Amino acid sequence: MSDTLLQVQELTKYFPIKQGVFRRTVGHVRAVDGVTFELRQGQTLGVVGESGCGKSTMGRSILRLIEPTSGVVEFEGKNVIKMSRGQMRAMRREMQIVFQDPYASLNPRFSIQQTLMEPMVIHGLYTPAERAKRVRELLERVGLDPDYAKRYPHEFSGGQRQRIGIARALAVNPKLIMLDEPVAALDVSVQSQVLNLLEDLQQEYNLTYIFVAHDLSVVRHISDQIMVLYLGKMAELADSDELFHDPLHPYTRALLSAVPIPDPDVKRERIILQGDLPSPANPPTGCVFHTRCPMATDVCKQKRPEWKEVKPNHHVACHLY
Amino acid sequence: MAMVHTEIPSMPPAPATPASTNKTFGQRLWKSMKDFPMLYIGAFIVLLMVVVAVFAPVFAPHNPDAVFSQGITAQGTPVGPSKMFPLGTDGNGRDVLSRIIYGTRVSLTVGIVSAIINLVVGTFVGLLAGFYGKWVDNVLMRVVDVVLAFPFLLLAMAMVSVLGPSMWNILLVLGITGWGTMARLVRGQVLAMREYEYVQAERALGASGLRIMLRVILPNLFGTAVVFSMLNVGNNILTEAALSFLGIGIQPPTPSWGNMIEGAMQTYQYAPWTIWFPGLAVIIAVLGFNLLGDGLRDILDPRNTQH
Amino acid sequence: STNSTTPGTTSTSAKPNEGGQINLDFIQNIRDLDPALAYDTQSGEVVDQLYDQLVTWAPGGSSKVVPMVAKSWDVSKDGLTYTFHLRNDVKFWNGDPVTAQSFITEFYRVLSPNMGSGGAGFFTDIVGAADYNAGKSKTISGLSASDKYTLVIHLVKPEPFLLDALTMNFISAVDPKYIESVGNHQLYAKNPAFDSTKAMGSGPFELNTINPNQIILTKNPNYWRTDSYGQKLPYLDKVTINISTNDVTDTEHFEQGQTAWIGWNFGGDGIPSDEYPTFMANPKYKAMTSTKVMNSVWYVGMNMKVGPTANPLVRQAIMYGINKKAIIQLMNGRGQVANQPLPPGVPGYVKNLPADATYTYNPTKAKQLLKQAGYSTSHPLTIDYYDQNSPDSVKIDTAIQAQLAKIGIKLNLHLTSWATFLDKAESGQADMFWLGWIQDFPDASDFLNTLFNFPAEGAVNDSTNYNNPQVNAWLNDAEYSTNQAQRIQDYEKATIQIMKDAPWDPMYYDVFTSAVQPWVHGFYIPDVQEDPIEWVWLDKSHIQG
Amino acid sequence: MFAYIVRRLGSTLVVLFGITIVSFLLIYAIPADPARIIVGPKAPMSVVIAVRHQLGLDQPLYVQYWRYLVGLLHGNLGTSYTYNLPVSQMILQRLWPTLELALGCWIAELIIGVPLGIYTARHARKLGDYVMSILALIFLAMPVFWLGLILLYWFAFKIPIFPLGGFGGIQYLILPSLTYGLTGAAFYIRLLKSQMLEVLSQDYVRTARAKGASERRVTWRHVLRNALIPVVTYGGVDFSYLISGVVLIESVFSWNGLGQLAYTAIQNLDTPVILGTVLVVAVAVTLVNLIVDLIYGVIDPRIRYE
Amino acid sequence: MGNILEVRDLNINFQIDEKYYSAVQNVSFHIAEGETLGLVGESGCGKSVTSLAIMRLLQETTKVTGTIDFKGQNLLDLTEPQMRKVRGNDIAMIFQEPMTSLNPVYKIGTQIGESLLLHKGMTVKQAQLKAIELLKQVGIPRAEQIANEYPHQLSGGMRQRVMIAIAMACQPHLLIADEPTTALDVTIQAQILDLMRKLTADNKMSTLLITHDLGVVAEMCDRVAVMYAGRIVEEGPVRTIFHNPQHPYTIGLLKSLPKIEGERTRLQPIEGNVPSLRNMPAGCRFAPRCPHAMEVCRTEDPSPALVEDAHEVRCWLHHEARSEVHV
Ligand SMILES: Nc1ncnc2c1ncn2[C@@H]1O[C@H](COP(=O)(O)OP(=O)(O)OP(=O)(O)O)[C@@H](O)[C@H]1O
Ligand SMILES: Nc1ncnc2c1ncn2[C@@H]1O[C@H](COP(=O)(O)OP(=O)(O)OP(=O)(O)O)[C@@H](O)[C@H]1O
Ligand SMILES: [Mg+2]
Ligand SMILES: [Mg+2]
Ligand code: NI
Repeated sequence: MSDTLLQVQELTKYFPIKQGVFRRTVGHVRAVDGVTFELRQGQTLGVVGESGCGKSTMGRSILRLIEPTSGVVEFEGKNVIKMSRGQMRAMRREMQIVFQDPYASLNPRFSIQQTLMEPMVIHGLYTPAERAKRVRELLERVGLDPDYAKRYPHEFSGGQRQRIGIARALAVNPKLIMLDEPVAALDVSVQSQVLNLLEDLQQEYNLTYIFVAHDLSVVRHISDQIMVLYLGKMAELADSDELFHDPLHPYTRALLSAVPIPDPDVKRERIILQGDLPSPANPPTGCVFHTRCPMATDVCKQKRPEWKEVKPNHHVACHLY
Repeated sequence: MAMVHTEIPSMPPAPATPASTNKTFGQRLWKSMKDFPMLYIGAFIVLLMVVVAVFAPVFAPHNPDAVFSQGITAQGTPVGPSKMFPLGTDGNGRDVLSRIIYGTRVSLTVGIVSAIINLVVGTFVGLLAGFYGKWVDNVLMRVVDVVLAFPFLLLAMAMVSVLGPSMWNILLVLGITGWGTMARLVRGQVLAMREYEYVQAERALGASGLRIMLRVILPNLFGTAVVFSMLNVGNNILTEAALSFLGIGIQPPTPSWGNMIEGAMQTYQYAPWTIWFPGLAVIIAVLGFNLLGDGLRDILDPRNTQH
Repeated sequence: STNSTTPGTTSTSAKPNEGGQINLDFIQNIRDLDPALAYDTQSGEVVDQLYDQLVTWAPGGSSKVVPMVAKSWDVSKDGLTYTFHLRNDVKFWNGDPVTAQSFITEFYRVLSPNMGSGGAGFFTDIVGAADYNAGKSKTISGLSASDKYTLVIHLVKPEPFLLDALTMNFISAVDPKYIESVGNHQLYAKNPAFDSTKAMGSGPFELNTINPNQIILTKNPNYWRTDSYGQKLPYLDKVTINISTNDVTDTEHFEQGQTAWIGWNFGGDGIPSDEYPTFMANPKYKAMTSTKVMNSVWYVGMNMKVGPTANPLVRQAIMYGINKKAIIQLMNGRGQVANQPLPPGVPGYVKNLPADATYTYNPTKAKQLLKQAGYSTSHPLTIDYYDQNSPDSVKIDTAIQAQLAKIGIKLNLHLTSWATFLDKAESGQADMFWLGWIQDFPDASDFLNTLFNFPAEGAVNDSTNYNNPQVNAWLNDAEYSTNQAQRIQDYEKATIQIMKDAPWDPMYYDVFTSAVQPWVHGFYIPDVQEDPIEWVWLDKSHIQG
Repeated sequence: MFAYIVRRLGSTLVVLFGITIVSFLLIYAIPADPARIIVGPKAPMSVVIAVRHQLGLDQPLYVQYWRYLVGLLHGNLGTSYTYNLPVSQMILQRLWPTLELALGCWIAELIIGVPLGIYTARHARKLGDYVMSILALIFLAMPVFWLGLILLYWFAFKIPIFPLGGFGGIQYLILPSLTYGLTGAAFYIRLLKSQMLEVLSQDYVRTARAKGASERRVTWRHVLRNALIPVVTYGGVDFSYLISGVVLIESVFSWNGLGQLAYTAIQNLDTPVILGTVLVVAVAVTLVNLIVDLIYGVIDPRIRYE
Repeated sequence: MGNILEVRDLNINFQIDEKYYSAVQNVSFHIAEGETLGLVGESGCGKSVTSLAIMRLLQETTKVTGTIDFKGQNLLDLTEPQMRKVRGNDIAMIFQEPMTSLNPVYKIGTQIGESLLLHKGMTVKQAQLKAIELLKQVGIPRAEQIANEYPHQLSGGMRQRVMIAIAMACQPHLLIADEPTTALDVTIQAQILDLMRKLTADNKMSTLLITHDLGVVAEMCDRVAVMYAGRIVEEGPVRTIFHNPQHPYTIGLLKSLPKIEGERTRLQPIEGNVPSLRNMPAGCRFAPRCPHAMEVCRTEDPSPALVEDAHEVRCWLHHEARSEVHV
């Protein structure tokens, strides 16, 4: 499609495991393994999966905050992975990130004004006077009092801090924002405030989001497309409504059924998975899910399932299809 | 003693800037004094010493180097405390009080300047090692290992006998031997800090490594640096005294508490004041800096400040 | 010739008791038990107990050479040939006899170019010794044994102080067989025979134990020497030497009665200066002490070639500017004001120096001289002053510094380790320095020829670069003359001239103080630096207790 | 674990190599001549030159260093210039006294520090805590040799309870150990106190209380073991520091250990001895650190050596 | 059914700088035998503090008043040794953080066995065997082996199972679970909730389940108490609370949740933030964020009002609607 903003192919990140006298690499943590997707401008891709399945690593690899092991990340047709340092630094104006922990993601020594000016200073945008003006604009935009600019992060609540983090990402007018569990640390009532803000900003600036979370209801709420990761591999990728309506992968199904629903009258059949997530350093053979899959057959133990488009725009990696 | 061991909690990302309350400055000071009495006692001692050092000529009753014929008995022994010599004289017939007062200058200078050298070198090495990692880290940390494994006093002794014992050489020795711990501390913190989300955020904004180091990481090392340095000043004062005791300290006739104790080794049997008073001066000074360092550590520890 | 006060204990003429043991503290580790290498006070003290020499000093603290292993000797008229007749009843501890060869072996060892013996310099006038020492020949033709118990030494030039030199430990009787048996360790090429912890001598005591903390000597039951009562030496059964470097506690040990005496085992001062005043203030302890002016001199050296001291006016100003009495007072009075390089105990000492060779404390005159030399408050004089960094010398250095500051001279003190200091001084680069000279034997040549003869052959002790051809001539004459009166005249002339030229400001002659427990007898302060342990005996009560 | 030890030993070698280079350069820089020191001030120049040649001191620095290194690889630390003994023998003779002294000091620190650390933690912010902490700080500020002299003067001379220094039985060890124990305990008190307070606020302590464990049981079983972990680390650093640091009280208490050996060697420019002691102390320090790290693994099951 | 626990007028005040701050104010609730009471509310509203007060595990300087009747005895009157007999024996507790709630230096078996040693007078051996049995009960495979492992060798889910085993060890009558699944993934959460349901049913235990996940409450609880800023604002049977919430805060909370089913609509957040302990608003603590706030809300504190059977609300809106004020 012509308005494809981001195309990721076979993105892989292995963390080496070093052991022995000479610290030789004896294996790898396969944190992200062959992630492929396409994202159009103005869309939101939700990424879900259990803790440790590689969501953050994927997001950071796309932004090259972590150097990926292999793969292609094309942003507006240019391969980000191949860029030089200088090019990359300029590129960062286009792609921004918002972090999970609103307490750790703001430099405690920078005032809000400094925090928000920092991106402008780095990229040499605007005159100093304009910058101050822009800080006020940004604060207003994310729903904070512009007079707060002189304050320091510890004087704000979690929700307010998360707004500041979002404002910082917006400061350079990016096209893509990677949101790494932006509401996970927030209370329910505040979480919805931030989600609404994100939706409004997306509309206003035609932003593209990659939204990482493990709260399925939140992901469903905000995403156009959802990717389910399991042990660094893609299990399923589909449009949001489609995925919730007709989950194909047994893992997706289990995941969906496990979410407690805030209604005492809704009783659903629950698929309870046995055991824990296997270690990504030593993933099971064949289909990585077969150890916990209620429908596993012999082939699942041996063969890695292919990535199939079972329905239009609905991909899955499972031998059942 | 010349110990380089200073345990310092790694400072958490959030500094403990006391939340602005409606109290007046005086009220807050009083409360803070009640919460951290040690800190203020330490600060008072240090301040007092600085004043004494700066205005030494005003406080000292005599020229510290002057040899008084009344200052020595016919048997060649020092004279005890008297009106003229409030703390007695030393083995050369010089006024102990005046020498202690002037010694403050030396001890403070040695303590502080060498602590600053430790701080700068340690921070620099730790920062580079922690931030760049890989082989830079490897090489620098091996150097730190050498510095830390090197028997410090022997090194100091060897260096001073090479260079001759002058104040600047003592400074140099203390400066180049004492930074290992600081480098390790800083490296550890930088390693942790590198992963902090706000540092990652800075990278995501496209900041260069240098900018991240200087603008983001460095200021956050401040707490560690201050605490380490305060305790280190105390350590270095003790080390200077130790080197003097071993006969390789500050060059006479310049008085330092260390070389006063060394001189007193000759006389303390029959003139105990010659060893008591410089010893007490060292204790008070080191105590002051330790209290200050400990207090700062407490006050910088967010667990101790509620807001 | 000494003004030693008679030690109260030696005057008792009672017959010595045999047996008993004593403890001594040493304030330093001993370096080496090899007589060829033992040149420091501490090592000498022990080596002296283990080995015998050809001749020795008469007991009681005199400077008279008396027979030891050599029962007699003849000197040829020209003073070039010495024939020693050795006793035939002297045996090593292992029973081997002491013969002329025992000494020849030792001469070879001392003079060996591989040995690095500090004693080599005293014996290079033996025929062939210089070549051997330089590695140019394999034998020393001047040494021979005409029979088993007769040793003959031929000299190139007459050496009037040869007998004095032979009293030193260097030429001790060593057992060639033993050396061979323990030899060839090749631990260290410089010493092919011993390592520093082994010994095989014929001396009064045998080596029992040696480690860094302790040395234990036990009586050699077969020792050949006897006292005037015909009683066999030594009297003591055992001597335990504890090495403990803190002299304060060592003195306290003595005060607690645990050690027998404080003597040379405490180094050059005897009673350590940190305890001296309290010690002397207590009548009980004061009664145990005796003192003696030593044949040694402490001085401020002033460089004749390098730095501002090259100007004679500056040197003289310094000499008028230093108050020697005040400095001795700082040393608790343990010194006698010096006015010339030679101590009063050495022949050649000038009793009445002429006025132009005498400098008394006179700051006014000093200032005047400085002004004459072109220095003033606007053009102050700064001199680099070197010394080793030891507590006592620092005290003196600072005192000198303070005194000279009064007449407008600023001293920059450079106090370093002994090694560093020596290097600076010996290379003749120190403008001004503090140093002492302690005799090897009471002969003026040991002072004047070594310290002022330029260029004294191979020696490096003329640290002031003093070079006066006239003085050189007198000194060379005196060194090899057999005419004792002539020699003394030469030395006196040289001394006066040296004082006129003022390369030194002689400060004081050491007064040595020792302290001995009342139950210890037979102890005296000898001229040379070893305590006479073999003459020591104890009260009966102490032998049993 | 094995690989870990091997790797640690490997890095120790690198460190030791670094130390030999530094020491060698330093000693070479000393403007004095060991040969002259060996033969004494009265020997003629020819003897000095001969000795200099004997010792290879007239060779260029890198040749000397290379020779030293080759000797070292053969386990040969050389021979002392002044004492004419194999350096290894001299060091061996003095290694135990120094280790004994260091150990004595260390144990004294622990005996004083650990109980007081527990006491102050249990009585935090009460009078006992304040008094102990202040006392500890005052002792910490004392120059150790100064305290040593004063203790020696009072408890060995004025009131002769202990011997006046020297090396021997346990009674010789008490005063020097006490000297270090008093000055060094403060670190343990502070560290243990802060660690115990820290552990007291941990979730698992709450778990223990929720099980109905008594305050005593909580302190001794749950808190102390965890709080001791960093104390062990510090203890290791401290002990290895003591090995080289006791030189200060070795001279006060006339203790013929490595420190004294090095001190006199430096005065005498006895290069092989200086290098030897520096190396041995460095080896001891790194070994102690390694041992501590291994002990660490015993008391803290979370540590794995990779 | 009798009430196993009855909390009345619980007030908890923390001492900070010699001043007292009220973290929990006039909280009353009860748990019947075999019942599960859900305590929900935002972070910092006082849920954990309430549970710790029941266990009497708050530090000494904290002022706790009111009554906590457990099986008819006021726990606040017990001496410390008496209370110790209750802890872990009659009342057990599970905490939020499975990662840090186990002592890192002791083996799993030892830690489970500890309460058995303390309360059941077992020998170490017996306790060990019982621990293995308990591990099997909480569904841990290879129980014998795991009993000999250390906490760091287990995953989060396993550790939480171990915590449950510890809690179950003495078969307590009341289990207090403070956010037992918050730190876990949904699939693991499902496992743990399943296990807890099974165990409480088997042992006829009463449970105080603290959480901020309304989904968990809906699934697990019989009755719910909603807390806001140190007060219980609404309490009632679970169905009533979800289908007929009366307090504006409860209503807002439910509306602000994104849904996993049904239509995706814009969320309706509660504006503003939770007040902090030091700046509690006067009157109704929710007033500053309440869309219906009236004058009286800002000055006076509403008392609980019974809106229907067993459904209490603490809101001025309901005082006007109904005149009978429940005391
Ligand atoms: N720097 C690293 N070195 C080695 N392994 C790593 C590193 N960073 C992440 N991993 C591993 O990679 C895997 C994926 O981690 P990642 O942080 O991407 O997970 P996540 O899905 O974001 O989890 P969470 O929901 O907990 O944030 C994990 O097993 C993690 O242990
Ligand atoms: N020891 C304490 N000292 C002072 N204040 C405390 C203490 N413990 C808790 N508080 C305060 O009491 C209030 C209630 O805390 P509590 O831990 O009960 O919240 P919570 O509802 O459990 O929150 P969460 O969902 O985050 O666990 C908070 O404002 C908290 O800051
Ligand atoms: Mg993540
Ligand atoms: Mg809680
Ligand atoms: Ni005489």
